[in-house]
Amino acid sequence: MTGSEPKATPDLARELGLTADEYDRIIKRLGREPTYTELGLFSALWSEHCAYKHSRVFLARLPQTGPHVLQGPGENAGVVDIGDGWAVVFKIESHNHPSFIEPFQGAATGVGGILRDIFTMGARPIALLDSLRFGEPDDPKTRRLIEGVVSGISWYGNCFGCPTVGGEIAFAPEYAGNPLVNVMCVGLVRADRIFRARAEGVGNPVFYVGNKTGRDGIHGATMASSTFDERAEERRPTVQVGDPFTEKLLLEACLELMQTGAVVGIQDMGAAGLACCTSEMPARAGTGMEVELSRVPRREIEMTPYEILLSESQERMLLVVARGREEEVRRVFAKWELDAVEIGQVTGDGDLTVRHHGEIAARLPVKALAEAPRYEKPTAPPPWMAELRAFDPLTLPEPADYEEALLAVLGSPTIGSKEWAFRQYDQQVGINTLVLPGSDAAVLRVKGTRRALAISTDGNGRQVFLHPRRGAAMAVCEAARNVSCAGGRPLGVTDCLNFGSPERPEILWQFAEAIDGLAEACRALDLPVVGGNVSFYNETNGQAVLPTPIVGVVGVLEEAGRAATQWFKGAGHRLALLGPDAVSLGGSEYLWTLHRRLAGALAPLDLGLERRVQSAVQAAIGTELVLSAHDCAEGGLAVAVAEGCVTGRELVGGSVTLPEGARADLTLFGEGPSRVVVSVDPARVLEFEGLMAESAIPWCWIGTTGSERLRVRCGSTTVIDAAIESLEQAWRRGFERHLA
Amino acid sequence: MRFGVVVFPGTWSDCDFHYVVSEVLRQPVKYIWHRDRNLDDVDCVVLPGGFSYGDYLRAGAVAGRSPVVEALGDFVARGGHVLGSCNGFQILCEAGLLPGALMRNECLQYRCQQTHLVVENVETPFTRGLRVGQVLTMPISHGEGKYYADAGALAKLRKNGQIVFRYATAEGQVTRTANPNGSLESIAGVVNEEGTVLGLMPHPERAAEPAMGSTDGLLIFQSLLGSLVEDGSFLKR
Amino acid sequence: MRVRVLVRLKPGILDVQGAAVKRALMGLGFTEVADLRVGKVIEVELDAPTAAQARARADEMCRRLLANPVLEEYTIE
Amino acid sequence: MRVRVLVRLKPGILDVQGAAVKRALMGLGFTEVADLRVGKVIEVELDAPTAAQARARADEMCRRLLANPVLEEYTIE
Ligand SMILES: Nc1ncnc2c1ncn2[C@@H]1O[C@H](COP(=O)(O)OP(=O)(O)O)[C@@H](O)[C@H]1O
Ligand SMILES: [Mg+2]
Repeated sequence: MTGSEPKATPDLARELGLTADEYDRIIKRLGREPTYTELGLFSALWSEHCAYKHSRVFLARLPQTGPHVLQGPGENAGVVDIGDGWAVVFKIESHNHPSFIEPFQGAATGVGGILRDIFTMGARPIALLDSLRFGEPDDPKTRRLIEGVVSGISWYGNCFGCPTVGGEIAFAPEYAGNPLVNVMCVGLVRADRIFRARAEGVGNPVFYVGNKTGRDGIHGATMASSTFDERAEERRPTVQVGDPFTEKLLLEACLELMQTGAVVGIQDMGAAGLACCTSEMPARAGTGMEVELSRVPRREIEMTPYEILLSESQERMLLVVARGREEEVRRVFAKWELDAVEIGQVTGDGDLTVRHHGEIAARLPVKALAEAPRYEKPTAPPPWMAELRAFDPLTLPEPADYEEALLAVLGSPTIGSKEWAFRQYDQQVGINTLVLPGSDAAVLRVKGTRRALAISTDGNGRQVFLHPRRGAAMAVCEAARNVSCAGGRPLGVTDCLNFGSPERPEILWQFAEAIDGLAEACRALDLPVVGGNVSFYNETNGQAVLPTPIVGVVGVLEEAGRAATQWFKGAGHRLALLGPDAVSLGGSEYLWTLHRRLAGALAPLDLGLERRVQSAVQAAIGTELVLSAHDCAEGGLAVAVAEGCVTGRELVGGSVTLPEGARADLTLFGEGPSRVVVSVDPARVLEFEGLMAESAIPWCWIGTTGSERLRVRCGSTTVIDAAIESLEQAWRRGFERHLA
Repeated sequence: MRFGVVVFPGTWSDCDFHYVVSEVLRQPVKYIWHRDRNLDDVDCVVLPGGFSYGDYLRAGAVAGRSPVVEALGDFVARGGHVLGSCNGFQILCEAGLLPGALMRNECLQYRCQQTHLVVENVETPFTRGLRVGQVLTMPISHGEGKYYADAGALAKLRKNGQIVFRYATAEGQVTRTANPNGSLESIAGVVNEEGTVLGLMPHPERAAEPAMGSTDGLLIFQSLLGSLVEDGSFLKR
Repeated sequence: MRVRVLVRLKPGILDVQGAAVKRALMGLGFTEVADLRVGKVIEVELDAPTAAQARARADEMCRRLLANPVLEEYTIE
Repeated sequence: MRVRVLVRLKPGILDVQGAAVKRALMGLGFTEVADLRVGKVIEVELDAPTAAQARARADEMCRRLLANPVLEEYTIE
């Protein structure tokens, strides 16, 4: 069979996505021409997706270590110690392109992939969060995308049995041709029972477990090969289809087997499938591996070695098992009605040897596959940056009616309630979820301890577009601030970097700047980046997405019972605004909603102050001095206060007085970092003031909760006096009205 | 009272029920594998939520024909109690242990949300600690929870008092808008004629601790314990 | 031997999915649609000595698993 | 006029439902099942002057809504 395959040539290499230089490099490294199958291996493992060719040099700038870090980048997911013998495993992944081609299955298999990344580490997944970006929702095509993506996430997560507890959905025209589907997963593991993707121990057997292999998702380049005949149609590579039920069985079987001590190393077959596992696992361990492809369980006939190696069929894993424990593997997987087949063993020769019916289809040093080229391509700031930032939003007319303006911003699809989406997600399975979707961060208890986890994902493409470095730093701050607003102490970060083509200098500049921003903020907040994902080439016809780093932060609360939520808890509570005054309408939701403009400068970011504000909020929540805490993000202070009124189970009004001076739209809707609105029991005002004084942060009282209306004054002028029901309606319908 | 929580391939509320029974109610509990037919050492079998066998074909269809469910017939005949929640309810209907069937939600979407249930019959072991008209708060989480039975079967259910819970407003009003899935007559839970097998779509195990937002789910267990344990621990009516 | 099983909701039962598809088609301008129902088709490849026996087995499959008699009816082709 | 549309997964696409149902049938003793695939049947009642025109419209419905071209293929009967 191998004999009939096409010969490797520079042309074929190019069709498979390798450059002429890369092809030369392969020949030099091997000292010979690669076989067709070998070329396929290189093309997959040296792809941007697997090898991070264009990003690796930049990613190295991120802080990746810290006292709690048990595993940083380099494995399937990062691991952070949370005390009491427990560790939390988390990572975020994108599935943007597949979701655009087939929204339901694309999003579903995105969930499946990130779940596997978590449970290969030995952790039980306890939470999913999804960060989604779409074009404007009044376009019917976008609506279908949203419906498909949300129902795909719902189907996979619900059927598998992991709650979806948070995430975000935002809209901008730049995402119309390239929606973003990023999913984060968090799992729990005993700190001393972490598994890694390493093929240790020469002679240990290698097991293939899980679903059978089909032609799903194989690089389209196979089509170009001359082995294709009249049955080409039948062999066409196909879209990946998810099977959450099999994934659930795979989870239970893997965790059960891990308990026995038989597992030496394990990796999920994600991108580039078997090729990736059989080369990365030995590469990490400094070993080699030999496999016999005819033993791989298949669901289609006449698959070539190339196809078997590169198939991206879902719900599969590769296990390295201690020699002599094979029966245990077979027994556990048989119990869960899954295939588990010994397909090879770990070798000491440093080679990946692939046989098909005994015949060698590929034999390559695993190091060669792992040593993809790294590029540092040129970067250049886009020429339009300066002009865009120079725009002053205050040159636009002031709104005639501020109440209308508030209703419009509160009812914009980006700010409006996302209940339409998350009521389709199981939020509670596992009975850990203390704070459900709808507050700044989700909170999950850790059973058997007093602790809880607070988790949030955030990212604001507009801000990064206008100022990649500061915008990216703000994304870290915002995600961490959300965790702080739930009472959590942020412990670690995972990030998903969604950008256009890195081969364009201005995109790579955005990327490099964003990395520097992430790095600065993470250093200032002592937050190691323990894993993440880069998604380049999010562009269609030269239109790139807004540069969108999504930041996921996990934090810990010492007392689960003290978790805070964002909504007001009743009448008569004092309202305080913590943080700096400086805000800007540049890149704001207000500017977009009312004027359809994306321009202007961002507010300044003081990372030291950010840190102090977050510590103050954590301390206030930890000592139960505040009854609610909500960070000021999109929509500014006015929206933060209005959300305090309308997002809880009971509506609570409020009366707020803000300083005069700036134009009211800037005061109300200006956006800036490091700002939090809290409500305080009047009986504890003195204690609260004491804590604020100690914290050395700017803050002020801004009003009280109560009544059926939200009244906002700037100085002595009443600018908003709205019935809270009308605010609630606007917020509740803001997103949903575009769908059904 | 000894509980057994059944585990099918694809079940996911098993651990939650196990936790509530052992950690909150402090009762003995074990897992029962779906291939087991031996139910001798338990008094109450719980069929938990999840997607048994992926719920492919129809929710609960394949599990409804599994060995453990086949053994439930005898178990019930011997006086055993069965509680099926969510997927467990679907399985009981598919197996014919309860009348009716569960169809796709009328909105054609999955729904995970808090619901209120009004209690209709307090003569069953699962509800004897409750009052008629009492409102319980418990979440649902399902895509196929619309209860259906034909007119004859519904009439019989009504006549026998087999309708135990209906979806209602927080005040106990049975209204169209309080019905989250389009169930006929807002039916959320039914029992067999003897009252020893209860199926309901909501999740009592998710409403069993103050931290989870409601403890009303415990009332079902406490009723059950009161009805079988002679220590008078169950709630006074 | 190949058998085709069609499973449909019984006539009296509201087909919500069918109604939704019909509405969507009307929205796309297919106003001539008078009625629409959605069911399942299950195609089974099975070993059986005769077509009649294959049918008989398929019928048994339907009764035991493939159709829920409370909701559905089936035909074998 | 009545048209029957059958929508099935394209060959090569994993039929998770079919695989699960097949396994379940085997478990119930129907070991003769060699292959099983699950699809949708959509029965449309529509106004059309001729059978050919009804088919043509149904074909358009399939292309615009009833079948997902990335995953599914359809036949009209
Ligand atoms: N933006 C990022 N920030 C930090 N680590 C990253 C980032 N992108 C990728 N990584 C790390 O690089 C490693 C390579 O990712 P890998 O697991 O091969 O890819 P995949 O995302 O397909 O699973 C992983 O450990 C991942 O966490
Ligand atoms: Mg991975």
